[in-house]
Amino acid sequence: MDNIYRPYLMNIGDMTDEAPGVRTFRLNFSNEEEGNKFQFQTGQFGLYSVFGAGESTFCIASSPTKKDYIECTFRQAGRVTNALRELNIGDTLGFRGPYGNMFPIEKWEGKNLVFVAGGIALPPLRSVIWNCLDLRDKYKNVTIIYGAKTVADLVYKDELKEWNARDDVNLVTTVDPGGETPDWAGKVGFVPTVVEETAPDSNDTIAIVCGPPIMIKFTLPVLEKLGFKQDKVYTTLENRMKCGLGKCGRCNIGCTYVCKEGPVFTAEEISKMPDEF
Amino acid sequence: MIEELRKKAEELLRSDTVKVVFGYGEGSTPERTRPVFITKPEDVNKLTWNKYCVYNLTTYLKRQETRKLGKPAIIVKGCDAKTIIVLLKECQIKREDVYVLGVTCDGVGEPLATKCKACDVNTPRIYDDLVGEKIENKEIPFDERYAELDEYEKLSEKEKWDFWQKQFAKCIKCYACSSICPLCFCDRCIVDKNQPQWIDPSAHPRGNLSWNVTRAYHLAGRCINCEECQRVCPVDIPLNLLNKKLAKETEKNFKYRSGYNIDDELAMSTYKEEDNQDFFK
Amino acid sequence: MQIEERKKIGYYPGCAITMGSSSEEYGTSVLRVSEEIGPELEEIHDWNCCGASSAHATNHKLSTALSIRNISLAEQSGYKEILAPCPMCSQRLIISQKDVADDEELKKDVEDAIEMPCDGDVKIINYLELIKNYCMDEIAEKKKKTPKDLKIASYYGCLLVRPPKVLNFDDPENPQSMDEIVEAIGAIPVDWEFKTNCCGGGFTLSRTDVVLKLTNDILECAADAGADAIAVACPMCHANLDMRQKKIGKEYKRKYDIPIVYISELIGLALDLGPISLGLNKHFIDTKSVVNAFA
Amino acid sequence: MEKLLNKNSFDSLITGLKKQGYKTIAPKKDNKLVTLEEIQDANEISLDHVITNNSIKEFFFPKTEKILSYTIEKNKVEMEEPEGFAVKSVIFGSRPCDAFSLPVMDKVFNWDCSDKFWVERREAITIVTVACDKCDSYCFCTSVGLAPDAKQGSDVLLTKISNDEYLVETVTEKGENLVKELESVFSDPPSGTPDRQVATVEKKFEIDKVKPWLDDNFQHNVWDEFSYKCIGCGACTFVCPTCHCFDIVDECTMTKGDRVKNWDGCQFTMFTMHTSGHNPRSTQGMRWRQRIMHKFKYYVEKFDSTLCVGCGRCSRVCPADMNISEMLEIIATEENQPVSKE
Amino acid sequence: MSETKFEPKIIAFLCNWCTYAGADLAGTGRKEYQANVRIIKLPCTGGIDPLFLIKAFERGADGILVSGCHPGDCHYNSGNYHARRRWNVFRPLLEFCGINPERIQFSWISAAEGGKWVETINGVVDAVRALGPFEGYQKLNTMGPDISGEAATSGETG
Amino acid sequence: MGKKIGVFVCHCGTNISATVDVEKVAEEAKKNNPGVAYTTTYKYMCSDPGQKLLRDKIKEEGLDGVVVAACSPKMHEHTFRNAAVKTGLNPYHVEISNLREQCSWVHPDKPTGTEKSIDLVRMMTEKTRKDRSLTPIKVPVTKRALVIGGGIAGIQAALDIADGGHEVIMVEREASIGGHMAQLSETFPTLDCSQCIMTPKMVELAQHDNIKLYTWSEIEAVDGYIGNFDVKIRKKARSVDLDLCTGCSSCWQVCPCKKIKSEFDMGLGNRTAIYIPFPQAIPSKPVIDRENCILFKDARKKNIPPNDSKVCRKCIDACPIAPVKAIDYSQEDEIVTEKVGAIIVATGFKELDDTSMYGEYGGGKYKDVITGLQFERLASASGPTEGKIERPSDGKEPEIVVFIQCVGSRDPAKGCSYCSKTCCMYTAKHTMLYKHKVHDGHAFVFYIDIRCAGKDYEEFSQRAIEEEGATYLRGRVSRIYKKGDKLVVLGADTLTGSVVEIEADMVVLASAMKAQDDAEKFAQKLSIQYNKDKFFSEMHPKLKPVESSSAAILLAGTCQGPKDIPETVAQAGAAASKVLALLSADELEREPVVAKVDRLPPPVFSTCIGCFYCQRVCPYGAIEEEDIKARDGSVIKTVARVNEGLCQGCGLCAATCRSKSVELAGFNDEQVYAEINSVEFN
Repeated sequence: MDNIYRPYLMNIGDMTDEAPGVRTFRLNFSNEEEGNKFQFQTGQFGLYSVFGAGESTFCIASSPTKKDYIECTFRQAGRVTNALRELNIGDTLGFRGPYGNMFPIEKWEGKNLVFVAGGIALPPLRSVIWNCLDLRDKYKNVTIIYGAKTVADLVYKDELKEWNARDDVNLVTTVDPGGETPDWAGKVGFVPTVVEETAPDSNDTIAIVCGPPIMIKFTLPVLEKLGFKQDKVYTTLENRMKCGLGKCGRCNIGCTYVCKEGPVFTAEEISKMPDEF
Repeated sequence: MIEELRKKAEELLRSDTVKVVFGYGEGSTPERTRPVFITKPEDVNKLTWNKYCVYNLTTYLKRQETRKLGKPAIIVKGCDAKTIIVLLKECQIKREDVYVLGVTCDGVGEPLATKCKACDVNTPRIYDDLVGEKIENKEIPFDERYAELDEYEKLSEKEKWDFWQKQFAKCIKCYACSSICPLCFCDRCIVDKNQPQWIDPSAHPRGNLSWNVTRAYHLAGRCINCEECQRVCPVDIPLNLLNKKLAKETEKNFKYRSGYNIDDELAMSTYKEEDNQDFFK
Repeated sequence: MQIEERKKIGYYPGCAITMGSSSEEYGTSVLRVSEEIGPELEEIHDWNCCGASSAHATNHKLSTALSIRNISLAEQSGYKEILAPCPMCSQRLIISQKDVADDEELKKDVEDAIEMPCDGDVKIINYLELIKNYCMDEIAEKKKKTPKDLKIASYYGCLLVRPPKVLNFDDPENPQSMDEIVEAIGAIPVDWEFKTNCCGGGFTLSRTDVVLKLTNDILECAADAGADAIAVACPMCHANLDMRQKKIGKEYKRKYDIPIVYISELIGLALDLGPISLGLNKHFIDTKSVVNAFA
Repeated sequence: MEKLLNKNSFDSLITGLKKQGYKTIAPKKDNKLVTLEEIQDANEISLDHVITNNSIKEFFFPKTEKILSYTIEKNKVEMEEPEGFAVKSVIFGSRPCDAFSLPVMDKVFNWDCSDKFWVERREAITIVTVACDKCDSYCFCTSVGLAPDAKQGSDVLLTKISNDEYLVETVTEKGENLVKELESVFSDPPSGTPDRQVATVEKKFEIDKVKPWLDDNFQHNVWDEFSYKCIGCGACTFVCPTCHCFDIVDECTMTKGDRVKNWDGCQFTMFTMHTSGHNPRSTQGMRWRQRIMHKFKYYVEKFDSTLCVGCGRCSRVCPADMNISEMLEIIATEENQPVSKE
Repeated sequence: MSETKFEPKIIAFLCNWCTYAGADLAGTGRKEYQANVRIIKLPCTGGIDPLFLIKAFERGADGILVSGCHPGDCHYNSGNYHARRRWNVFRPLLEFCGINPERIQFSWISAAEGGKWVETINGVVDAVRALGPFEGYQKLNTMGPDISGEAATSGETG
Repeated sequence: MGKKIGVFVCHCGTNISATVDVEKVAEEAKKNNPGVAYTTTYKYMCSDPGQKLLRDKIKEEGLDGVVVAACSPKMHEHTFRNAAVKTGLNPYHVEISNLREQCSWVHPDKPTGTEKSIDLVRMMTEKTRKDRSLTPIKVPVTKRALVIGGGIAGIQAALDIADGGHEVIMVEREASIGGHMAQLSETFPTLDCSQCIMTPKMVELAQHDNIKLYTWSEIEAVDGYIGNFDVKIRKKARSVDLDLCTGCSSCWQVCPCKKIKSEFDMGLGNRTAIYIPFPQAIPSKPVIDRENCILFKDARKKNIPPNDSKVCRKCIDACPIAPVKAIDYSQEDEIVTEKVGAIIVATGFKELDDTSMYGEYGGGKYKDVITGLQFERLASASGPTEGKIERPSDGKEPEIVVFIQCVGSRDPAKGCSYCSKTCCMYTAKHTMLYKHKVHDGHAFVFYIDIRCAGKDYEEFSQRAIEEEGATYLRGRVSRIYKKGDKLVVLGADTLTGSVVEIEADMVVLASAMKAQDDAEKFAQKLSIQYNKDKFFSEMHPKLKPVESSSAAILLAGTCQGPKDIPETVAQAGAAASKVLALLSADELEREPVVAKVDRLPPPVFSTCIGCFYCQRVCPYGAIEEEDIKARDGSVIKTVARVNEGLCQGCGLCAATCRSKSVELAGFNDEQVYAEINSVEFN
């Protein structure tokens, strides 16, 4: 009987610093066939562990379409993320997953997509954005609205440039008032207000929203005002999870186990949950 | 006694000097009482007083939920009143924020709790109002107060180690001992600090030893020997022996008894030139 | 004032000053004076030689055992203090006590040898200490005769004050205790330089020339300082200064006629005790001048 | 099949088990408390208690357990699976409520993927339950659909029929094999229907009234009022046979370490504390609500079985006398106050 | 740990101003002493927390030395006084739990006492060697977290 | 990127590599220690090329953590940290493993030494991984210096600092500055008169407008830290108003009591109750000796205020100053507080005058047995005998004078084992002065060894023997006793193996140079270290001779140990230059090793629970209370906050805090835990 808590051994292929305290790892499987056998869906998450420090939960930031590696982005905060910060290229860390459900991208085929992300919450959306862009023709027009506190806090700066350059993607980036630098070309304002201005027409459009709780709290009503029905709005919850397998009883909001039935939920499902997150 | 308590509680609530009364109510069995929080004058008859009121109610001064209920009147026995003195000295409460309703007591617990066998605080040493007639506090000599330790101190080193290892092995790290203790009021306890993790959270012998030793040490010169930690331990570890040993050493070396005198300095926060140093080479 | 029963302390005469010995006059004067003032002296029963002679030069353990035996005897008969007027004895007893206290092994050997325990918390005192500690007021009180301008040079010799760290009695360079006693009995203590110079001690027979030189220096210095007599508290000093004074005078062409008296004899005279009972007739240099001064 | 077991043949039972390579765990008196411990010989067994202080959960889901060990070389890591944790043993003298907790917990430990540490131990350990012949005011197994002589979860059920004879009923095939293995110890079943001395546990509340109230009373001031006296320790969750929450931490020196699964409890403040300091369940009332909801609503919705076997341990051990059956009585009886939003 | 001859492992928590300088002085004086000690430098004995000692024992130390300035000489005036008060209470607690107090030694060594440092550290090493390895604590490590189900509550003796 | 650590193992010539296999240590570090990216060994890491290697490798390898395994951090921690700063690396990522003093020098067996070194290096690499960048704390500097002691050391230091453009406050205990040097007649080796070379400096000091002089004053208390000392000075009551008095000397001429022993003349001469110590005194204004003045004694006896006693008012009457008299009996002690940035301790020495210790030399009984300084007073023109050598007993000119060396020095039996360094020279000088003044007199000197090691010193002492004809006898004097009006000196001459007996007229003892009586209490007041002879200890015998163990407190002159005037002046100059360096910066950089109470985002704000144990144990009162307020102004919780300026980094609060909410930078929890964790025992 195999041990469900046993992580894959990964080593760090590459790392890039996205913003102060935020870093992205590109992980390759130490063991080849494990790597080849490994599959995951966009929107799923995993538990990354530093041996000696512990495990921590964040999403798989790369798209399933990219085969031989997975990426993850984390901000230096607690014990495990500090330990991750101390790792160098070539070091070994553990990864358990993939867990949780996925963004139902098949259901969105033929529809417009609008991605709304705030601050450090772009990584979960990045996975699904790249997934959709790799199957670009399946979707009508794609809008990305991404805001952060300051210009320096914007993550995946080079990919933002790439998306901006593409003509089949409409990228809107904004920074909170006061966070802009002299040569900042994007918008200035909080994400909810920018969404109100630049969001595409709501019919036949799927909205995918992800950000800190206060951003979610103000963005959902705006989308509703713009006509997005609750079942057309998807989000992913980064709740505190420990085992990722529904055993440790940590991640429940009401009777929903975020690690089993989430982390991707529709706004409708969220509204039914008790206010406990 | 009960009538007097209820009358006084009702007065306090009606005159709005306090918002809530922390008292003892019937428990789920006749031999048990539980803490009750009376906010409305008409509920005062829930209060009771008998020899099963072992609970140290001052522990609710540290919890945010019960603090939000407003200025409390706390029913305290002599031993519990000592906690008030320590909490005042450690800036956790202000004297005007607490109404101390003292009760004279000649022993609680069935069979009689060990702390009551050598009790010298039948009448609380600090109170705003007293229920029950004053009993003269006896002067109990040093050895009698710490008699309970003698049999353990006589053990050989190996016997001591084996005894405590057997006890600590039972520990399940439920932290009832530190949650019940009125003087364990750190929001984030040292056990919860994981950068670095000084004390292993796991309940194996190594983690249990470092937890129990550290918990006892952090109460050195502070613990007032209310024996709640020992009462609430689900696996029945004699925790108060550790605290009593530290209290004995503090009194022997620094002539300091915790919770007896409001103005002398806390034992572990000061020093004297002539402190004992015979074990220094 | 109710006279409380007089304090008893052990008396250890030692070979030099006991009855029938060469300097017995020191012993007799001490006993005679003690009948009048100060604590009662009780001779230690069955005392033996203190090991001061050649013993301590040849066999350290033997000399220590000899001394310790005396102390144990005194201890067993209940004395808290022992008077040893002769400085050679008091020094030996004190040093043995210290050696035994410092060396566990030696203690065991000595205890085996003398078959007696030696816890050794008995205090050994010399004659000057006895007078200083117990008799100063009594002298002032019972003094009958005061000498007329009798100038006395008090000579301590070596063993009373040296080695200072062990004996720690008075100031080893400039002792005053005998001078104070001399003053107490009304004589005039002379300030002179050779209070603690060595008188040649044991070389009196083997190197008489050296002894003559040293004793001459002492006598010369005392004479220059105008002393009428020299007070001593040690049989050896007395012998060297008293016995050879004529020979010294011949050798160094200077006529000395300085009587050498024991401090106990002086006290005796002050208490108006008979000179004969004090043994003043047993000196080489006639002590008449001193006796008359007290007339 | 049915058999008879005489008290004074416990010895041969234990030695028989030992011969068969079983490790025996039985209730043992340890000054004030009776705890389930490994025993060597029969006279250590004591059965005249109401319920053991610790539950049998400890032998399937221990308070601390190595789930992985590894050695670290500069930046290379080798992992190693722990073995030998599942030891063939027999738990003799567990209570029906404890035994029933196993099938209940099987559901969560096998939900979608199986926790090998739980499953392998379940296979290795055989449960011999002794029906309760006495109970106290804390027991409320009958209120959650159980009985003092319930069979679910046990492999063999012993019921006292006289003061030193027990009726043996095998429940599962595993139980039967065990009885067959130790044929000699048992004797033929008593003829006729023996009067089984079983305690009577009065019913305190209607279980099926609980869930409907919970469904629409997420916000209710009873949660806060009832839990003022709770001091937020983990005693109730750790002694509870059906609490299965755990935490995973790493403990290591420079060169080798272990990943360890420890008991954790929803009553601790730190249980849901985010690293940022945000805590979805910041007050004790919320945590107390989570405990009740998880046992009587969420688990029922997920696995349609109540995550509580009514053993009453949590009420016995609670320092503040938070009696869970009392809470459920309040919930299940009609005259609850109307919904009051805090 | 090869079982040839037991070599005690000592951790020393030294105050930077006095004992650490005293140890340096022993160095400049080329005064040899046994190499079993590993020195951890802290600004003052007042800054040494009993938690350090527990962690040191957990990591396999057989003996611990805590040493700093003589009372009155502390560079920070009262650091060593507070430390002394702390150890006056912590040491009997460990003794009460069955840890031999000889395994933790305390001393005052000034910056001028290189010789005393050598004496003290040799004394500690010899004393702990006589006591032998600290099995009690090291067994805790071996028993470690792998006491899974079977020994959970049986509490084998130490 | 994670931490990239460079390990530099130093051979230290052969000091380390002789008993530690440095190559193996470097190699093991690279192989086993996580985070180590680069290792090397070098012969002399502290040398210029060594430091260059360090700087280059930091740049080339992009290191952000450095472990130098070499000598004690007390020697070169600053050197290597400064080297790192030059490459832009924060200095607090550089740690030192002490392989020399605490390993190679004390463990001769190579395998053991190597194994221990590997452990020591691993401990430091683990600590370095947890190092955080710290920026030095900027602290304002009070641009003033305090000089304690007005001897030549203090004067020189004060002048140098004042000339450097900074204010100096000098505190002198006696009525005038000058110290012991003013008491000397001529000074070796040039025999120029001490008054001539010193008085100009004293006058320059008095007139220097950067120097504020407190005489007849003592240090009451010193608080604060580098750059910000608060010094309480007790101005003892002088009974003379310094501003009004012109020093016209009318008062001390009429003073009736003339028989008071003058301390300045070492008891040989007398002085009046209202007096100036010596003619060239600075300030040349008198002070009333309240112990011996009749008026004060009377006031004390009658227990009335001094002003009311009418017993003797000669001095006040004689005072010409009008309208207000310069003399004021009711003057009281006054405590003045001064803020200074640095302190120079120049409190000087005390000559051994406790002759009772030497009973064999008469124990103070013989007037003609005098000490070195007393002979200086005899020989000095401004002395009691205007330079004529006269015996104190009867004023006769001594024909034979015996000088005895090492009285109280090099004599462990009398509790003083060190050599006072200057006596050989000043005794040679004394013989010359004596021969110049008493041509047919004869000088004998009993000595153990002649230690004249300075420049022109050996020639000076040979001149005393060959030209001036002093007889040097190698041996100690066993006894001195009076014979008639002669002093018989019994000694030995070990070269000829004979006993020597000299009938001398006068004996001069070359007494030892001892620390001041109150040196120990004074050191504890400033919390600086001192040795067993109560001389103040320097930070490092070779490399930091003038710095004390406390930052910004410098030592100069004989308070740090026996030395002669040239060395004292050199040290004074060195101390002054260090102070000038310190005061040159507007802001002072202080070691950022200070404590910090953690701060977290809302809703927690801080794990500190506000029990304030830390505040009670902090010796510097560096911990304050801070109310954390909600937006509406209500106080959420009161927590502790460390005042970085006052915190000295002792770590007491961190060890006392039960929830470990306060940590000491540089020795925080993670670092200490890493060190303990790295000691790989099991």
